[in-house]
Amino acid sequence: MKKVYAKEEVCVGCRLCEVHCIVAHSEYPNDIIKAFKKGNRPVARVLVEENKPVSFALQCRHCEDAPCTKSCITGAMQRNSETGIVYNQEERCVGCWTCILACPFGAIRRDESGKKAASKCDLCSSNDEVPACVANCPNEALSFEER
Amino acid sequence: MNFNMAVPEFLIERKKERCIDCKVCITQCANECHSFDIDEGRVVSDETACVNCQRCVVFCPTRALSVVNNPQQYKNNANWTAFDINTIYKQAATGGILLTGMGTDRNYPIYWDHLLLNASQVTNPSIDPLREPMELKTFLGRKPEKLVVKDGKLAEKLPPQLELEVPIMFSAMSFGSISLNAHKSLARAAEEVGTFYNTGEGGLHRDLYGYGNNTIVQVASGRFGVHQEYLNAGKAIEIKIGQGAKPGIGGHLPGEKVGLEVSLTRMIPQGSDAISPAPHHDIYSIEDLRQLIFSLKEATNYEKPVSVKIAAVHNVAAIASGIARAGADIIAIDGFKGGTGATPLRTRDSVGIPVELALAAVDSRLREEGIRNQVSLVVGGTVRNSSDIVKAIALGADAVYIATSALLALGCHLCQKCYTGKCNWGIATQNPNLIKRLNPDIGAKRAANLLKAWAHEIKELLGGMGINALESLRGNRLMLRGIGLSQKELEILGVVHAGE
Amino acid sequence: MNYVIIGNSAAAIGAVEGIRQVDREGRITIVSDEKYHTYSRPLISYWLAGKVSEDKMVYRKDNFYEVNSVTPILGVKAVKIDFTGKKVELADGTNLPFDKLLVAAGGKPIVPPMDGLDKKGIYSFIKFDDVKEIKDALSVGKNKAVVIGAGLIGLKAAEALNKAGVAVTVVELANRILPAILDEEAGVMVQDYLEKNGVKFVLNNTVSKVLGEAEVSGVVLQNGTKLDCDMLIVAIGVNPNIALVKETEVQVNRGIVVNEKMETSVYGIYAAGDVSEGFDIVYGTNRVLPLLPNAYMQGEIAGRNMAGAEEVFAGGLAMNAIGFGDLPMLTAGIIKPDSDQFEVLSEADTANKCYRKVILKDGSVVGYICLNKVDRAGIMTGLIKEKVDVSAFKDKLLNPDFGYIDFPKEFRKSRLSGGAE
Amino acid sequence: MIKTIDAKGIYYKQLNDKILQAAEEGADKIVLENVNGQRYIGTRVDRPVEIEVKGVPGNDLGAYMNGSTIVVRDNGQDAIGNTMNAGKIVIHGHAGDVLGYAMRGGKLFIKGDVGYRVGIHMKEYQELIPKMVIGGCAGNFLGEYMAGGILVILGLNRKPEEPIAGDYLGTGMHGGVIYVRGEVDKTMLGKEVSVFELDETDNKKLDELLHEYCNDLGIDYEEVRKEKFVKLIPVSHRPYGNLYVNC
Amino acid sequence: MNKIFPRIPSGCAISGIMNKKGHRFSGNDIIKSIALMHDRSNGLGGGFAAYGIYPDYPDHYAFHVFYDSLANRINTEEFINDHFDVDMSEPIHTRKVRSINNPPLIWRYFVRPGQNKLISSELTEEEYVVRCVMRVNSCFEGAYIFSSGKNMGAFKGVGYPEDIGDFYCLEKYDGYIWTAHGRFPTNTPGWWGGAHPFTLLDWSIVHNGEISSYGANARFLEMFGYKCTLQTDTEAITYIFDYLMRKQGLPLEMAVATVAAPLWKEIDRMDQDKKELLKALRAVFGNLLMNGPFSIILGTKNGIVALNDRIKLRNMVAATKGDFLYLASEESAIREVCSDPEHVWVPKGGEPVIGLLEGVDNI
Repeated sequence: MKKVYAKEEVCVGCRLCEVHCIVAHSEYPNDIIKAFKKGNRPVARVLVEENKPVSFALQCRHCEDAPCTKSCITGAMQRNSETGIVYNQEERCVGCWTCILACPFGAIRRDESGKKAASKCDLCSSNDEVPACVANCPNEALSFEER
Repeated sequence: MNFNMAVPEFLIERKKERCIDCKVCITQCANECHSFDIDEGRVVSDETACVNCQRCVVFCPTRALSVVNNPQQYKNNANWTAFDINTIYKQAATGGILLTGMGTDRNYPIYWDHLLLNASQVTNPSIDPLREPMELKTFLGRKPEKLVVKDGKLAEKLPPQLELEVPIMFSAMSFGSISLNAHKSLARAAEEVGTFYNTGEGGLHRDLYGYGNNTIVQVASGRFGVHQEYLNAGKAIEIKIGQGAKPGIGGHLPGEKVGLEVSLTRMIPQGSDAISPAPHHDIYSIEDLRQLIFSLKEATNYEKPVSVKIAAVHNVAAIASGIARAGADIIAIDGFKGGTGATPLRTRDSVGIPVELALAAVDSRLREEGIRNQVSLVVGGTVRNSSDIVKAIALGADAVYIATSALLALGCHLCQKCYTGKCNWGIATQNPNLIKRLNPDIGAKRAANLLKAWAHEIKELLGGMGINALESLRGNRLMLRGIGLSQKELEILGVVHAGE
Repeated sequence: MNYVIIGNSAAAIGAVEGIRQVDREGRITIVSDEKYHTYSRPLISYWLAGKVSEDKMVYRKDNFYEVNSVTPILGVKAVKIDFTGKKVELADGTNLPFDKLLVAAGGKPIVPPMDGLDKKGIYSFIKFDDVKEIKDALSVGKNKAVVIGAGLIGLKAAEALNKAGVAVTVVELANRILPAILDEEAGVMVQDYLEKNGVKFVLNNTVSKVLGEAEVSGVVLQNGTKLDCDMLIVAIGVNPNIALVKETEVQVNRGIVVNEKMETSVYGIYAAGDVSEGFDIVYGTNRVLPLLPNAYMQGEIAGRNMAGAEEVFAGGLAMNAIGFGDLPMLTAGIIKPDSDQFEVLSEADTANKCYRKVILKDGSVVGYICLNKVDRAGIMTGLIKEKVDVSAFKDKLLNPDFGYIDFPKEFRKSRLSGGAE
Repeated sequence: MIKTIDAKGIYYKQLNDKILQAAEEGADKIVLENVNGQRYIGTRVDRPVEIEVKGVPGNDLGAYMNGSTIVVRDNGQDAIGNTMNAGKIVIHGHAGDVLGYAMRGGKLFIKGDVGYRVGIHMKEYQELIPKMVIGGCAGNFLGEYMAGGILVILGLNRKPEEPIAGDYLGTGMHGGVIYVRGEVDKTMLGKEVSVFELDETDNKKLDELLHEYCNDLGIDYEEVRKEKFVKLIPVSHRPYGNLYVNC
Repeated sequence: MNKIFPRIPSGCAISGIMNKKGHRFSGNDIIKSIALMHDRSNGLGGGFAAYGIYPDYPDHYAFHVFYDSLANRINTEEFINDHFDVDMSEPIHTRKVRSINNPPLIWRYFVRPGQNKLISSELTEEEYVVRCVMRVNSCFEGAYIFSSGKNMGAFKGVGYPEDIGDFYCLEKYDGYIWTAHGRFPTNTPGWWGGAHPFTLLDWSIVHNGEISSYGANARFLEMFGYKCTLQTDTEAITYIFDYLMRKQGLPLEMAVATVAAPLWKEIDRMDQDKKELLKALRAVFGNLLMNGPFSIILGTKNGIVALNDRIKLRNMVAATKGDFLYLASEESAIREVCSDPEHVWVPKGGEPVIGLLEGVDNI
């Protein structure tokens, strides 16, 4: 499946991926300013790790054998067997954080902006369109591809 | 003393209603103009160190930022501009020579813009370059006086030639002055498009030996990184005598820019200054140049054309004639508006002549002497677009060198602070935090795009003139008309005025 | 192919999904003595606290059995396995023939011997029916509870009851709360937090006698202290529910003994989840690990093997995510080393209830505790599971933003270029 | 009614006056004897007459023609059927460059070889579909900029090794179809076209057209059909859509 | 006579007839042939070149000269006499034709280089003649040598070609090669020297089209002593052939491959030797590539070469019958004088049609 991959050699640490991830998952996916200034601002589902000069963005790897889905106590965390996308049905999530305990990439975050729920990359919901983080990376340090 | 008499050159304007405090600007400014004020809970800016590189402006996702010229730096004075005043404050405070980067920004005439091109109407057809063949292939190198053909075969091989698919090459910029990623970008673009990039005087990084078929290696007075393998690594060798941005003076790469990779490539100790002397100390006269040219040919088994690059100066035509006769295969002429990583301001702004006039004079002179075919002419120094190139070719150039245009393609915003090593666009820097800002994949694509776009445009212009091979434009000054030029200028350019 | 699964919780569901990854055709029958569509056991405390509604209790969606072509037989207990006849006998007298059988019968609450266990008002805290009963009790005005056991179940029960307005006292035999997953230092922090929220604790003690007539009215502790209460929750833990295989040819230890394919000593009979003794990577031996993630993974492997795949259970480890109010904690592996072969790194910020502790052995992480600051703890779980030699970046393990940035470049790149397989 | 005109030594203007006059007088067939080099034959006759040409007509034969039929018994010159709208031109010999330029409808049949830039910018418009069949071989730029219509090239009687069409075949093509009898050297193709097998609809169209062509020119249809055809169609209708960027 | 004026773009008609056995025939046919293409000219230029017309002076250079005035003639003749032995001089016979106005003085000289001057010049005889012709044409006010070959001559002027033929009484001349040109300049000072054909020594060129590469061609040629005083394409083409074939000694096909070079795409398909050769030709003589639309007929004493530009932007038809080779812009111009040719074909772009006299192996 197509996944997001980071090229740390060219990540400039600007964190625009985080900004655009927040926007894409906010109540105002087409308006950055409103996304940040109105309503609940969700957490970014991608996070930039940085220790200059090294930096890179990291998000869910959508593992085939995703430990988060197996650990999930409610069944909210699932992997779509057709698209391969691991996604969290937030309305079923109770915020127990077992998935955080299980994810070897540390790619799941606690979102307590609204209801307590695990928040993670959903590849912007499809495996066709380029996710917001990739589309908005100014230096092509993120790619969305099949490997 | 931190006190500074000069007022800031620029203002950073932050629209509060648009700023989302995402801190992207903070991450991107190597001059640390932006910071997060914890007490206020918002991002703030201080323009003192701002160089107007526009990095933060371009990166701001909400377009909340703008950097503008400070509108009222000093009391208006037609004679004393803010620029004049600031330079005096700086020199009074430090006692130093004013250093700057890139080409001159002063308002000198641009002859390209005073030349207009011809097009076909009725009496011959313009050619549609999208569908019909349109050939830009160009050979650089000495052409023999005679071609001997025996039994339908070439009896004597041609002297070595550089074969270009487009008449545009990337001009010399050294590794050191620009980053390895910048070099990689240009090398890959040259390979993709079928042309050449020039190593500049800083040697050739190991990673780039693979692009040898598209490389011109340069030998300058500092002879950095020059060795047998290096000389043989490219397709041609260029002796750099001078550079348009700083004719008559040498170069200086400060020790801070000489990190591990630069030191390995230049073959000098890490952290030491890399100084290129003003002259080659083995060339004090034209016959010495001949000696150097032939030593390089000898070292490379006479398999590579040797180019000699000079700055466009007053007697450039006579010098070029001498260089041709000294055995150079290519002469590169760098106009006085050419760029650089670092140059004394006063030299940059007041030494040399425009490349358009130099080119016309050199081409005419070589033709008068009947030796134009012995040498190829490459010109650079403010070649800004494809029509400049077409005009250069019509004036007599075989090909052009571009550098500033190439750097702009890579993201340069012409802030002219290359010499600080803090290039926010990751081009003119060796700082590991900054060099990764230029992604060579993107850089190569953009540089290649530029060449491809220009090649398309050149074809359009050629097609309009009813020409389908670039060699039919070369030196074809009938395709040019002058506008707004004096009789003397027209005479030097060898073109008639528009309307004639 | 006829698959029969005894049980309807995580291991059973894992098995169904495992079978269906390999075999889309075979018949699957699930037998459970509980009448509910598969639900999440850990959610019972959430339900009791009113945090989730009954419809959100489901572990898989309503159409799960249909989508996976499973015949559920719910509310009927499996009473016997006929190994030679290859069938399961149900309480209602019917027989279920099988080709492959999975025993995923789960655990049975441990109830220590004490006087007065015959009284009404004594509850376990394992099944949905348990909390339904408790809720009924609350609805008739009961408001004073004693919880025996300060483990995960006991504290979740205490928290839920506390939230429901019940005065709760937790009695724990050990010297600290959550003794299985926290050390003393962390235990104190959590205890302090819960006490501030109104839960009372009695440590180093246990109930010796239940008081009351027909209904519970109080308890007497080992040390003689008497506590008033109208409810007694027994939450000491569970034992494997091995009734069906006891004294059969299936080899049983504490739990059912399985091989690395989750197959019991009898061909075609598999076991998974709280009932079995699967492999523990940290301890390097088979043991009972009554945890939901573990149950699911064992079930899935068992299911795949039942359907003909050749899969090995890589092993589980103790790992727990638990939180009270806004105090989350994550722990995994060995958290309280018992010898000097272990190296312990720790950092505590008592004021903010932040505590991090990493236990290393032979250069690898074998356990950790993260209190409050829990983000990205899974990276550490991954290091434990894969036995990564962390010597090169050991000093970074406690960094507040410890992450892949701290890994050596090549290791990082190889990890990030794929997903965990 | 058949009318014969001797064109010997007559300037084209006068010749075309006579043709128009004959048509107006009701001739449905006009035979031109001794034609040599007179231009624009058939251009002015805006009605369905048949003009038979004996001799070599001049350039722009049938330019803008709108429904007449011209049969040339000899060779043709350049720019035949220029911007033709309807009608039919049959050339029994070879013909020159730029045939059927911007032809919008009608038919142009040539028995022999043709020169450069033939079928350039042929285009369809509503129900009008221009059709051209070339019996011999063609020079470079066949079907250049072609925007519609059907162009058939047969390469009959070609010498061994002689390419059926010159370089840049179909260059800039963005509509219509070219049927080529035999194989196509892909290095000679314009970059905007690709080679495909014929489908049923293609074969039907081709059959109909070739029957008429063979019938008009006395060619053995079966012989023509013996060899396999391929078709060239454009890859994109906007081949240069991405070439420009807004300034 | 003003010889320095801006270049005039023009379109045209051309025609050529040769007898391969060298049998001579009168100028009637060529006039008829070019006359048929009347509409391709506009009356501002026409001309002819004929080979084999001076059998009485086969080894003399036949100079055809235009003069503005008697004074200019005397002045120029002084130079000619000084550098050549003149064995015969006369005004060229013309007849009055209504449409031909204000002709210049037109003279003819049969000359041989003065031996002393030739020897002291250290030039070859041909180079000596060329230098002298260039000298007159560039330095002598009001004089222009428009034909300078042996046993051949150019006849040209301002008018339709058929009128020019009539004016020069060409029906009275017999030659084995005739070429003709009808000119359609878009703007002209009506200068006689500017008409085609253009000749130098034995070379003659008639040309249809416009060379977009003129500036590049001319500036290259100027490096080798050619003076492109006429600012016409035809002049430059003549010099290009002279340079490539006489000075460089390249065979005809190489000269053709230079002026109508194959496209790189085609060169890439060639075998290694040929590729290398053609690459060298383009690399070295790229400035001599003739760009833009053209069809030309090059005449020499040995035969004729017809050539189109490499992407064939101008038309050209060739035909043969018996010993005759016909070339013309339009097929009808051939049919006019040869109604039933044996073979008629349309040459491809850049593919020369070469007609050589029997027994001759190179132009």
